[in-house]
Amino acid sequence: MMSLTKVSLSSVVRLQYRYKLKAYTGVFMGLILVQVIGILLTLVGSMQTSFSNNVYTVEVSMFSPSLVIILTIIWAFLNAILMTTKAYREDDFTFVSNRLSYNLSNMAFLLTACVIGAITALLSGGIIQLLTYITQDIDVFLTVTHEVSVGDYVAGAVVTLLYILLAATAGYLIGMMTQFNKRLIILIPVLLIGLNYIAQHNGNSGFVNILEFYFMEYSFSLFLLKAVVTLIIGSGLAILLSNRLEVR
Amino acid sequence: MKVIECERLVKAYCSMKALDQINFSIEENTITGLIGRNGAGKTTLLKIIAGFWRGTEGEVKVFNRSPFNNLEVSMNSIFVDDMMSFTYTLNLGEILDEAKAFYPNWDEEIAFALLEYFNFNPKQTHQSLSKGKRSTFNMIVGLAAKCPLTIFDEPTTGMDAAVRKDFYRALLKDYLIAPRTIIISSHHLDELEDILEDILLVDEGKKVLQLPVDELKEYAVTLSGRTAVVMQTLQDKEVIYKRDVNIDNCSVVVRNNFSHEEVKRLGIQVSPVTPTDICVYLTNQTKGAIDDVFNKS
Amino acid sequence: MVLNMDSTIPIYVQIAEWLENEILNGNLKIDDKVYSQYKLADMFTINPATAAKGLNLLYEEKILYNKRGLGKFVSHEAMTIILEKRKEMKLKGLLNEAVQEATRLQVTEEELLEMLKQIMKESKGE
Amino acid sequence: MGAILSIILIIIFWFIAMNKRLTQKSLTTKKLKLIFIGYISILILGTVSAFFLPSSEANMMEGLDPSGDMTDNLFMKAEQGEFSSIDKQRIADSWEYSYTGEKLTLSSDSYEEGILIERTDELKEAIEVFYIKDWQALGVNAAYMDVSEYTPDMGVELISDTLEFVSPEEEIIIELAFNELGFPMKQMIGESQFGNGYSSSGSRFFYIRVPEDLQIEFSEYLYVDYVNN
Repeated sequence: MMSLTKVSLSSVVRLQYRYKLKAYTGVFMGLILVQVIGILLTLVGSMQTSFSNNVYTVEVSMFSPSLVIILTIIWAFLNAILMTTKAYREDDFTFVSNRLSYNLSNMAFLLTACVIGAITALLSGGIIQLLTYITQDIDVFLTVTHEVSVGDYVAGAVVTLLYILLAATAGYLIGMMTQFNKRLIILIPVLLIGLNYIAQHNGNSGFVNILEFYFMEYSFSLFLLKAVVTLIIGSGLAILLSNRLEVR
Repeated sequence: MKVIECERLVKAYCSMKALDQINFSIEENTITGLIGRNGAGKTTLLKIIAGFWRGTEGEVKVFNRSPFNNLEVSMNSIFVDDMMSFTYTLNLGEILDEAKAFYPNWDEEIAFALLEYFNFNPKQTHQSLSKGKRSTFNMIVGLAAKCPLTIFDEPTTGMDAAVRKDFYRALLKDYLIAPRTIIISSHHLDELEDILEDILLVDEGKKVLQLPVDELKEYAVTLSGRTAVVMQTLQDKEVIYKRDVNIDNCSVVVRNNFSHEEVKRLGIQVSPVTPTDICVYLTNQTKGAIDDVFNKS
Repeated sequence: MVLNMDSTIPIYVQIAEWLENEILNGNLKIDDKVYSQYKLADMFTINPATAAKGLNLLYEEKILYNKRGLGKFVSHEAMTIILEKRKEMKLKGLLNEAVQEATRLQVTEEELLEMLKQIMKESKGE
Repeated sequence: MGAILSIILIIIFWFIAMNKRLTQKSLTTKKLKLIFIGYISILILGTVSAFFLPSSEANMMEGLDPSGDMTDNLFMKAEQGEFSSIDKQRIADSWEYSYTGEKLTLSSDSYEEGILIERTDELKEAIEVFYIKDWQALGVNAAYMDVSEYTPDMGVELISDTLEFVSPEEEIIIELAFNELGFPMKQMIGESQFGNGYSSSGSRFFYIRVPEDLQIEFSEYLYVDYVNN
């Protein structure tokens, strides 16, 4: 008889990960689209402050990759949700897979996508500057360099990646929950809005608290700790949920 | 050695039971036809065996393991149906290359030879294929994977008669080269029966019978003749189905477990029943025929 | 030869008959190795288990004998057994029909035997 | 902005939701690879070329409290007679005219800011005019940037007995572009994410030194003050 093939989880995860890189090209197309939209929006609607007297007006337009980063975060969130949907799952289970390998390869893929998303989002600053220079009638370019050290740049890049990863994890978890029970699609937003309302009613600031938990954390190491713990809890929950999921 | 063992397997959706206490086992290196009407629970059963779905109650063992969420079962089995989903971004040739990476027994030579034989362009995408072509491609993947457990769920959907014939031939040839356990669910039992070893007939989530095809061919006979005479002989026989009963003549399908000589002597004609017909009769829910619907009015 | 798949005769019986014909034709001689179940399966596009059943049928009738690990071979008595069997089956079948027809036509046993003797005499006389 | 963003978001969501269907026809892995490599190289090219773009260091103002009162205002200082203590860098321009007339008329079409006149016995038959320009702060989120070096200077012309303050042109728009860091970077260097577009100005004025006995005339539109000696 044909002998049963022994199989290691890691090799299957590796295969699936490789397959996903080839298969989910739409994810990267979406990334490019989202970032191009972000870059164009930044050029059109950059934030301005101005000073004016009747002799002259000084206008300072601010260009930053922030909008691109925000859109990339949203992209990561939506893509993570999409990856949990039936259509993507069916693709995965065509070949060898179990729930754990499916999740691990998904996460490895999302991590890759997020790293690429973070790098491109950060790089978009340069192209924004260049396009501003070409398309807009700017007298002087101003930059700030001396205040930011290389270490700050690296920390900022890591934080950017962590924000994107947090969004992806949130999306993945929410997606898994809704796959598990369709009713959650309605239930989750209702619950969140309800909780927020109650929190605000009781004098708390509701969601702002959650946002402040991350966005107002100025210490890199503390932020890292908060983010990593959130990521582990989120992905662990997603794996636990999907382990009972029926596929195909 | 038994490759699949099911014991009192139940799959329930709310109050509906897709599988109801089904018991059976499938021997290694056999080709089994899973036969049943639409909605009999064939797909449910196969998906549980493949490890995609979990049973509600009872026990399934594939290669002595519980298949749900089992990587080893997944690696050693392949489930082919017309819903098989491949990525849009790879063409057929690239999909076969990917499959090669996943399945250790993958037969690249056969895969590409079949691809050529069935006039596929390796540069095509799976999505651009017609329904029949898609089924043919899925079949190629199923065959070339050479998994110890190969499951075909309605593999011939959309295929024309010539391709179906080629498929059965290819399946058998491949089975002879690399014997493995194959389960095929199909509506075309008559085309398929020769390459099958066993038949597993299910109805309403229950096993009706599991027999070698040859035995199924001799499972029942039709007795036809004058109604009064035939009715007389039915007393000690197991009636499966009554057909064309009118005042003068009738034909009745009965279990073939008696000597034909004595009924022949009464002038009753004894004729065999094809496995396809037996399956239809055994799973007839209304215990009547479609004619009855029209006869009433 | 192509098997008659729609026939009422089970496939494995048809396989056995085909092999018998091969022996009768002299295509398979005494002590020749007969086709394996896999070869037969390939030739007729049937399940090897069915083919094996056909071979077994012949083995049980001692038309074939087994050599351990080598397969099945045509036995010395194969020809005789096949001829005996065919005679038995064919003649008996024809006679059976004759008897049934006689009953239907209300021909008595004596009359029927008389007819048989007459026919045999005529055929010998020629 | 919020409305635009939400519309864009809907479009993005729609796209991503459809994108499995969109990509099924044309985009193979190979094509995508090319597109992606193209995109990344454009980004890298942009980043590299951005280094070579002419740019100036922004003059960030540390510790500026725009709401506080400006006691160290240069105008006030000068008004108190402490002109000599003013940083020479703050004097954007200066002119010297010899002048023998007894009466000087100040005039301007557009100048609306302060003019300080110091009568001094140090000067005989001469006038000194200084244009003093302090910082010009624009709020960039929570930080303040001094843009005074880009604002135009005023000019002065002496025609017979009239001192004319001239602005370069009627209305000048100075467009500055400020390259900011992405918000996660700023979070890590401890800057607040949420600022406003407050602008605040230091002082800008003409300081005119004239002989003690010179008679000065000016229209009521001009804001003229004398130094307290």
